[in-house]
Amino acid sequence: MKFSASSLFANALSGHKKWPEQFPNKEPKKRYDIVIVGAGGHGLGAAYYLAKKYGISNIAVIEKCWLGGGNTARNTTIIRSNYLFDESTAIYDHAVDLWDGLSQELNYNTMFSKRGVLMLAHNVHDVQSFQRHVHANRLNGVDNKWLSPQECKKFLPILDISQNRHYPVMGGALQMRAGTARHDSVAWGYARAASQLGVDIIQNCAVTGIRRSKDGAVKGVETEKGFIAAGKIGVSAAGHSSTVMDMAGLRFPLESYPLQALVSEPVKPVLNCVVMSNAVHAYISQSDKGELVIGAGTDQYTSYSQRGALHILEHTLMSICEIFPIFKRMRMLRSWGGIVDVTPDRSPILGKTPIEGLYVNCGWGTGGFKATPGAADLFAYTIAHDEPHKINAPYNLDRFVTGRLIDEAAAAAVAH
Amino acid sequence: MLFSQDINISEALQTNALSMTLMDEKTRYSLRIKPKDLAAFKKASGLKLPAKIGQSIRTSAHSYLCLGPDEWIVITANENRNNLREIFVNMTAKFTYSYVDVSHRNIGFVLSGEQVENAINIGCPLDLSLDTFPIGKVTRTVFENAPIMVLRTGTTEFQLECWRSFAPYICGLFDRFAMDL
Amino acid sequence: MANNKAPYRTAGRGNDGSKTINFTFDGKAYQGVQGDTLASALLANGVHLMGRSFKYHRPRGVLGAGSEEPNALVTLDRGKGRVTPNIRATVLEIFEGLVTRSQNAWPNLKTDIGAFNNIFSAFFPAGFYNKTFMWPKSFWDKVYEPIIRNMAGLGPAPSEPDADVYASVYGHCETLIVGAGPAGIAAALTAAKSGGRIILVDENPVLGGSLLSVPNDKIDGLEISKWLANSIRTLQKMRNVKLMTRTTAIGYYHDNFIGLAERITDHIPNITPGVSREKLHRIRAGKVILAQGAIERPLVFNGNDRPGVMLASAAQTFQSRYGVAVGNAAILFTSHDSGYAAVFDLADANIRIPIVVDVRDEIPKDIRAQAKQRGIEIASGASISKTHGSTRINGVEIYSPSTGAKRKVNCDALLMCGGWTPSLHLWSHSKSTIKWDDEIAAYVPDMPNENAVCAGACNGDFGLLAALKGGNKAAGGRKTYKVTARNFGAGTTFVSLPSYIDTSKQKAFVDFQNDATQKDINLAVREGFASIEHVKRYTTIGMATDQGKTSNLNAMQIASNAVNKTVEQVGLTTFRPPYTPTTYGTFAGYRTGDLFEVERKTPMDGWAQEHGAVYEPVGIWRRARYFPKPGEDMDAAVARECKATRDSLGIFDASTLGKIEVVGPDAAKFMNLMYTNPWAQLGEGRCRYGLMLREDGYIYDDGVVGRLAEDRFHVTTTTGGAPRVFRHMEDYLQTEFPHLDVWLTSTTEQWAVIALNGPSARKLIEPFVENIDLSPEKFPHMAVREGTICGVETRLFRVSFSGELGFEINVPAHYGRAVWETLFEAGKKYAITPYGTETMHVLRAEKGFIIVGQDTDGTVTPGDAGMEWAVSKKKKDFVGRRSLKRPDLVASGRKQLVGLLTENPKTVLEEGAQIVADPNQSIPMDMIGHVTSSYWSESLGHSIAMALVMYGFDKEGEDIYIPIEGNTHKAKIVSPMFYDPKGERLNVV
Amino acid sequence: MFEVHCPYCNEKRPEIEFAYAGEAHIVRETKADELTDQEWAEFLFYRDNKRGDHHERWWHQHGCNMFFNAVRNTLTDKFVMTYKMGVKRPTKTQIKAAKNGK
Repeated sequence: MKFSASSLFANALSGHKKWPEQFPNKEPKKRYDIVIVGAGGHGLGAAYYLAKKYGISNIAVIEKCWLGGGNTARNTTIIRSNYLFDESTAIYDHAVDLWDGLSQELNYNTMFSKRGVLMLAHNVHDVQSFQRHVHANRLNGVDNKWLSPQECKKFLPILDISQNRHYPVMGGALQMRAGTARHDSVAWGYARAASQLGVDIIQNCAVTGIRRSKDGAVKGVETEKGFIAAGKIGVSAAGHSSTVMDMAGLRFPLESYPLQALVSEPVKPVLNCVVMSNAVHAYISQSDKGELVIGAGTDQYTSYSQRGALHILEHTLMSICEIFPIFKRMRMLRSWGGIVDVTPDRSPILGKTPIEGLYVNCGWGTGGFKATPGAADLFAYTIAHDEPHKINAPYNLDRFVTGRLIDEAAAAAVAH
Repeated sequence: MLFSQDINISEALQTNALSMTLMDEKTRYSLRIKPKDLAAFKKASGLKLPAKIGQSIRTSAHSYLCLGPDEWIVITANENRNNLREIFVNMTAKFTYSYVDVSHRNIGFVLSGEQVENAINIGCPLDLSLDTFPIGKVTRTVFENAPIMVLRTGTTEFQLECWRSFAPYICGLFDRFAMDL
Repeated sequence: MANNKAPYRTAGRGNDGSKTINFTFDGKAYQGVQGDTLASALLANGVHLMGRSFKYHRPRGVLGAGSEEPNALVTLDRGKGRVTPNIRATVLEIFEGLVTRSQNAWPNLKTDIGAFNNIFSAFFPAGFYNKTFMWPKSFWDKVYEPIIRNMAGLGPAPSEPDADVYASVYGHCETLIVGAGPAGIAAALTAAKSGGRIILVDENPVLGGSLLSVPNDKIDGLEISKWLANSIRTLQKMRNVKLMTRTTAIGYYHDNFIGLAERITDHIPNITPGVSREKLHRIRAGKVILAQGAIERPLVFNGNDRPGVMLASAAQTFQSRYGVAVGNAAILFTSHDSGYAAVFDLADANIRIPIVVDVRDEIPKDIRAQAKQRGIEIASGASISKTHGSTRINGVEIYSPSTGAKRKVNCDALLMCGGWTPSLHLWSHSKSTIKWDDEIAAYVPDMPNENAVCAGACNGDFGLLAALKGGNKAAGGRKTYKVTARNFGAGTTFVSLPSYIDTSKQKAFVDFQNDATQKDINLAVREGFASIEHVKRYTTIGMATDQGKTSNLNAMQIASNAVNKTVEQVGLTTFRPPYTPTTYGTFAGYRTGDLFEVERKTPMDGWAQEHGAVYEPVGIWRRARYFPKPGEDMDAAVARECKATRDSLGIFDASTLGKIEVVGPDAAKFMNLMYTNPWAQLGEGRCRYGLMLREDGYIYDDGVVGRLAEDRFHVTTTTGGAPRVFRHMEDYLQTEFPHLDVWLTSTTEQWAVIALNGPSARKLIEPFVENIDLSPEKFPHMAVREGTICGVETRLFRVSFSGELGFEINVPAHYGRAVWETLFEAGKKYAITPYGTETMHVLRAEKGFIIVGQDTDGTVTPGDAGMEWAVSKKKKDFVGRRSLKRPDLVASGRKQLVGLLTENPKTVLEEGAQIVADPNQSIPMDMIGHVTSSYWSESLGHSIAMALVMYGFDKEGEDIYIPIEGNTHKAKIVSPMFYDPKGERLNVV
Repeated sequence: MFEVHCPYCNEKRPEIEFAYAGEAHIVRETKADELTDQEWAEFLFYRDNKRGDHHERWWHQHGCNMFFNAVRNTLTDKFVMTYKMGVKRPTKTQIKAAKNGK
């Protein structure tokens, strides 16, 4: 059933009893053309684009828990593409292009809200670094504008721009086409659209092994529900990517860290954009429900426990209070932890692996959500063509050997 | 030349519940000696270096604080400075070791009063009860965002040292604590 | 019976009826008594309508009597900077002059326009927003989302900086007991005897928990109130016991680390300025006893949300503890024996109980007898199919499924009891496991992950005796208690209560605040959201400010019924900290404002401030950026400072540079491994510029290194880099090179560093220096000597970061300012000029010296920076050496550091501006580099810039373009050595 | 904030005194010239990222200043054992023994 005003109206009159399942939970078939491991936004999206663009619908998306329950469900939903390097801009801006229209494409409102992302500069080095971004973005055709402190204040009236503070606002970079989306809806929308195209979504079915033929190519996956044969396997397992690659005998340049996020109680609208501050280590937005959504820093050690530490929350909230003293009286309602997989250059690995038929999309660190449609589309391309698209070609494993890293963080090196 | 630590301790920190005083100019040396050489070094130098991390020894002349497996701080009054340095220079021929003058790196405080444990615990996560942190125990640790060194000198008295630029922050935290008393 | 003005006031155990408190709600004045919450005080005045729900704006009254409350949320106004939204009326202690307002209603609570949502609620079922607002596309940004956002939120957002301050502290104990009800108190009494440190915390203002709400029966022969008072007195007397009220255990973290949020001033009428409002206690406990009790479960039926409908236990608490009758005629709707205890108490307080509706067919005999004794009618095997009333319930429709009979009974309160849910929040935070208990139809603790144990109701052990015994046992005791109290009894769970009305037409609320109903859950399941986490997210159940304390278990049971699975198969959503909403201020504690972060200042910082310095933050240091004279802007000040330095003499505070003393016989070997340069041949008393790489081959840090003795190096680092360089060195020394006899000591703060630059530098210091021969022959450029200056010992470096004759005078930090002032006074005859980091940057750029982190970032190799000369070709190993040979690091086309001269000499390029070869290319343009440093050079009379450009070294003399918005600048690639390329000025005599 | 047993101080100390220093027992080849680019990349960047018992380094930065090794379970975050730098990588048997309290 297509979602529309009239279908909603008709269903309202009939007690909402006729809505079909959005994404039937299937039992696995014996064999698929392609198995995607991990039913987050990236994995479901890849299945959708494979079916939609390449007509391959004999696909299973296999999920250890419930679909959309990993980092898709745990992030702070920020979307932006104002990166420095051409490679980064290309991949994230491709995603933003797809975000813009995704609701219509999927017939599912993903609530992409272009309310702007404002990155605050608090010292001379920030100013230099952000202006470098602004210039590079402009020449790459990505919107990102430098604002003076007064312009920042005009855009975001609750900002305190007095200069006698420990971290004065010395300006900001504003990307207006950036913003947030409703994270759950992205997973559900892709799941529904992929299901409608014949993709099987198999939840509560952990992958326990990757079976390979004598010549080394993949044959399929071992799962809790038995062996599932597949000609190609795409791994899109976020924090658990190392574990899955290990099943194929591959060691990877990845480490998985705990990352926490939190929301406040809902209050009336007060924050009209996403605000990020690297110097103070804070990022914050307000959801359509009225909750302040805040991302915390990672814990220092690797972990799969999804249990972050109290002192990380303390630091995060004192940082928020430093930027927005008016929020000191706000109350934290809920905090939770996720697992982020991080590469040495904090850019993703999206492409082929040394094993024939095995493809990987991992290492997004804290940037995975914003890339969802772009990464999914490029992953589908790579699996379908058995070679990367030119946008994701630089995001190969080989870069760690050659040294051709895409290191945004290093480029923003802290100075002097 | 004018010696200035550039620190003011507020009146709020001069009560019976919590009193904070600034230590005057001291000589401090950081010593690094291989554990296997310790006994011989002590004998040759006459310095009373404790062997175990966390221990301190106070003699009439010096305070000896063991901070790491091969690391000590010796604190002494300025009048002993030259004698101490002479000992170090003399030991150079006999031992492979390191001594570095860190006299001005640190600012020292004496904190005392019935609230002293609570005061330090506003920023320091260590258990400072007498059982786990007896008199004479010393350690580096943290005080919120500042690295510090804590030495217990009495039931309700501690010596606290930090790098000089961290001192105003630490005093500020104690100041805020005093307002809650 | 003190307060005659409040019509529903009776005698309560937990308040002081003799003291009247005046307060307002929505502008209207009321009176309560000391000990009241806002909820109990309003109820005493007959006010049930306290709030509006989130989505449909339905009128709501209190559901509970404690922190689980989802409905009665108000805004507390304590003046400017002290307006707090979303306060639960059931935990807000009233005080004289309290001002409160309802929220999420307009124009007022009684007549709320937003309630039209309720009328059209059929069009806004769970998840409706996924299905609509998509057409036309442009309407989302312009129309739909703004409307949705305008309806967001409950209470008002803060608009003023918080007027309060907060505190934080660490603490330790052997036993932490959470919850001071019967189990917690029994545990504390027992544990206290062990002698270890005991902390007993409770979120309420008074200790006692359920003991305050139940009838005054007897424990060990004493009335409960007396037993409680005695117990508290005993605990108060014990030095090892700390009792904490108004303190919520908010989260349970690794290794028995518990966060406690203490509310200190919220109940006090007059706040002393400077006293903390709330305090975060970060407690490390040896053992944790969780005695958090249980929360009564509402029943899910049509119309279960009208004001006046509440949990039976809440009515009992209002009656016994607060002395407030929740109505004149209260009906009980129950599926559990414990509900009877509440109505019996109410009946005993002369409240009329028109009827008890019990869903069960079988009701225990003793309960029937007790009801009969009180003249209470019981309708068993019956249900409530409707409730009547608008802003207050005025009757119910009782439905008998066996006969189909319906009858209306009037009432002004409806109590509901659907069994009990043990509070497993903290237990679950600790990653301890839970298991389903069919008998009580709830989850109970299973395997601990920390040294923790649950006691009493939160362990599934209900009733007073079980709680006391459980608490005692948890603390290692074996005591038995004699208790005369009603049996707690048992109950049944009804997932779907009998009704003749189609469920799709019912308004049977599961999550009251978020207006999520039974039919929403069914819809979610129908649409394929089978996992309980999906149901939660789709319906938003459990995501309101109460975090599902009263709704999660009902939701899970309804969902499991809908998908035809056991509740265990459906699972439970994860409990997330904090237990109740906690202010950001509490988490920040003392660390706000000036105490947010350390601001490191140099010994000469005060002098700079007195001389009008403008500062900039560098790392966590603050450094003087420039010293403007009256009327000067930064450009003018910097031009003057540069000129003065080149003309005669500038003085600069370089104290923030990191310093590490590297000592030991293997010091040179170690330096050889850590830096790219060769160190073995560096003579004593000589200096060298050192370049440090990461293992991946990129530039990490740099600085001048002086060799003081064969076995002693004085290493300097960048200001921000000092901590990471120290760690980097210690890491390699301890992990990779432990065989080397060398030790590292940080001496950053031991030395104040005064940099003197300019032709007059030597002349200035000569009179003050002893034991050092300053003649150019004896003390050449790049040399270091130890001696005294102004009578203070010094490490005197002859180095220059400006291209002028320069000295860096290291003196013990606490003499820094005095030496500086002495030199400054004496320097007046040379027109000595203080300068800051900005001038320092210009002077070095004129010489083509790099700043690590500005002209290089983490992607630049020594080769890229034109510093191959600093990389030893002979050394077999140093950190980063192998990586420099990686294919991409030796590939052509890397960006290389060059100088730029703009076509228009007056144009100062923007740092960070991008460089292109073809200015006419359309966007996206091919960027070949960027400007790293750019300044006006007063000495040269034109602008200068440094840039990283692809093939830069080969392009010297070529033109490149810098497109700035609306303008494109042309520049020529040149050597970055702009000023005095031969370095003659270093040797001014 | 968990507690870490420092094998030098021989005490449990709060996590914030320590800095995590990455996976342990990654040997830095002194004759790095003989390694292929791939081998060097594996030394630099490739990690076990173990789910379960993980060998890792910690630095008691705000304590005794020593680096040491640890086995920590990354599923529970619980330390199994810590040991001084230079001590051999513990065997599975030793790890098991440590889990059972020696």
